[in-house]
Amino acid sequence: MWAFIHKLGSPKWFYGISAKLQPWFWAAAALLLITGSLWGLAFAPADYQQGNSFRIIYVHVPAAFLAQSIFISMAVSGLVFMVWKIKVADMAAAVMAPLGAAMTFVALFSGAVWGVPTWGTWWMWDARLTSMLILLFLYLGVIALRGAFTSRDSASRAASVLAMVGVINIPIIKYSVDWWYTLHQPASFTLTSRPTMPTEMWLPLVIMVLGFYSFFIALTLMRTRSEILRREASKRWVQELVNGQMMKVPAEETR
Amino acid sequence: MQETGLQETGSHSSSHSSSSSSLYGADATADVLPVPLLEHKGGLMIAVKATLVRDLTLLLRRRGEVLNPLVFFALVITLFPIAISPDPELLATIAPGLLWVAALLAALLSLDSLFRSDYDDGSLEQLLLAPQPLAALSVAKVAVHWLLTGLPLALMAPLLGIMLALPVGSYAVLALSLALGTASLSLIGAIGAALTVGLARGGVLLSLLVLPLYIPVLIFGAGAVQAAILGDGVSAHLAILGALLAASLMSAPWAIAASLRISING
Amino acid sequence: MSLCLQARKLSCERDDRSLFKGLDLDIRSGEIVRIEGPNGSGKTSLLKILSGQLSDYEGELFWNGAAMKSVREHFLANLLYLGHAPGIKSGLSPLENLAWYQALSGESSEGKGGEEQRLEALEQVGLAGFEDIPAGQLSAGQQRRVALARLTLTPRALWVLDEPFTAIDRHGVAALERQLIEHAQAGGCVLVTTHHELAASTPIRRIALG
Amino acid sequence: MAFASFSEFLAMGGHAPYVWSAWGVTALLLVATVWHARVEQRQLIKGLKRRARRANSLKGNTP
Repeated sequence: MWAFIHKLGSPKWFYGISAKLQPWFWAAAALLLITGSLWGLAFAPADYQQGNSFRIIYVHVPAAFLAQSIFISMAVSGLVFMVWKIKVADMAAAVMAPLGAAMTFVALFSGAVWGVPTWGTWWMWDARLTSMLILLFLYLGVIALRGAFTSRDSASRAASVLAMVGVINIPIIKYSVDWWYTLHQPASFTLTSRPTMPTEMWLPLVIMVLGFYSFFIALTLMRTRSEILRREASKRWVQELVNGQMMKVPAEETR
Repeated sequence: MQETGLQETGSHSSSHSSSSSSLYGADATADVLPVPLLEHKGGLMIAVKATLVRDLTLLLRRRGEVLNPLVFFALVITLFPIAISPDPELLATIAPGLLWVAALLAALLSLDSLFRSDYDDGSLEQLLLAPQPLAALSVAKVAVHWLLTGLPLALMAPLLGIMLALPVGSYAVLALSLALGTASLSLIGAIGAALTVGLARGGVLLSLLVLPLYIPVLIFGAGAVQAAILGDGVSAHLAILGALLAASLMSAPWAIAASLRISING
Repeated sequence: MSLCLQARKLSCERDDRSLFKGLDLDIRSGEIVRIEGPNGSGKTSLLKILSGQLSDYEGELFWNGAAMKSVREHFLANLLYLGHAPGIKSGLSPLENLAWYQALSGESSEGKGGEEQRLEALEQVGLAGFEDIPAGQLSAGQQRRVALARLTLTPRALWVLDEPFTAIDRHGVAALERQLIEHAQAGGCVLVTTHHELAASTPIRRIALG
Repeated sequence: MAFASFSEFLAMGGHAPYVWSAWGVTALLLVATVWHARVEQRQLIKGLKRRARRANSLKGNTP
């Protein structure tokens, strides 16, 4: 167990294994996203109430899911980094944060755009949108805190603690925002909650969600590899790797 | 094994004394030290009390700093009727929210200095090296912050409520919800203050980190006052505020301690 | 052997810059150990690691033969650390400052006994007559002396002193040097960094960094 | 197929601006993150190679 954890923690080992895993996730992401998009945009039936604007659900919901999942993965990585001092976990957490913020932005933007045909306004203090907005601020806080330290070791620890504090608070925030919303807007109609969704509507949604997750994993692997190279540039194995590559034709680094 | 920084290491003394006395007991008879090795005596309450007294004394000697958040609170509340409308009916509807938001910002204002001077003059290092759980000592510091910021704000709020034409009958709830809520705010905010204490310009960053985490307290605090105005039961709101306080009391001290350790290493 | 602090294979890396590597240290009763090295060689970091503030290290620390983590509280109860900053609150008087330090280790600072001890400690560092003046009005050297009063006020076996001679006049330096030697002779031990040249007669062990 | 013709597909039953802008921004952001990650990786490797070449020429054994 211990040996495994520490092996997992070795940047060199991670660099090797991620190279093997990465293509599969990119392929899965491309396949799922293309299938899901075609299906959701062209083949899924229009909603009887919202018409074709309903198709925004296929980007809004996956982005919202992913935004929350990334924050949780960031906190878990932070915990792993703090408890076992596994640096790769912190590198992954560092590269996840901007993608998470981007996903939160996508969820917010698509929600706002969706609001125009549905509510007739760009912004409604809808429970989901409000929670997303708060999540965006949490992301910005983590990114800003990491950037504010001059010592990278301290930055990593501080960002880890903040991510963990944030993740404990997310359910509390979500619950209180939901509660606040129902208190102020009783019986109003939310974007995505509907009693029954026919299979040909939710199946593409599932495919899109899976596609977004694959994309997230693939991108995180790729950027973590870059981050490993950046932080371990002075380590022997990186220099050997670079030297080995220069011997060959200046072939491009595989992704 | 190294410390992880997240865990508060020093568990309490009594568990140690038995194991360590067997370690050193034999030596003590062999050569008696003029400088004896001390067993950790505990005395956590003494240390906590001394820290409370110290911080209270320090702040009370600089009364201006204690008054600033209160003046800020009153000023912000004065701005709203000027900016919106002096119409009492309109003000009454938005008063709970205004009072809560202004009090929250006022409490945030003094948060940056919570650990700052200790960090600058080196007493924070000494606090970390005290043979006492850091979490408990930091709670003492947070308690002083609440006593001199949150509590006065809560006591002052009814006065400003009158100025905003807050309906009668909600004043007690306003003060109570603020007193309960600002305690949670101080605890949560202290995490942010501990994380940013090592940074030269941590003030703005601190509000960015802390304000999103304040939202649940704000919702239930302002909700309590609103419920009191509408004549609904307020016990649910106050119970939730109490639950939030209990939750932050249990978890925030550890986060504060871990953050302080990180900042001191910066 | 009544007191020993050991480090095994101690390495410290800060932001990928290796400060020291594979350091083995044994600090025992009756020793004055001086950590030497140029600026930025990690003296302060080493002191912070050895005093249990910095967890950013690889290797192991032992306190009297037991792993540091398991006896941390006992270790801290016997440690007196003075850092770059004196740790003196400018808003409090020297007496009040010292009272907090006394209480921090769990000793009751109240009552006549505590007060007398504090007065005595202040007198020893030459601050008689300054007991009740806010520390902010004292000079940098006098504030240092308030911090140094802790050496007599709260007796601890292990002293970790980071540049203790800063801002102190010649007379004070000699007194402090004498105090360090007496402490070592009494079976305590002192770990110190300083740019100040200690008197040649001082029995010290040097550890060079960098 | 939910649409009779391609132009109907583009029109999205009158909701074209909303559907296409939401999807467009999402696609744009996904593509941009991938592009950014690639650029980052390439520049990093270029920098590492430059560094290695400098180190090698210092040692006097240019590959």
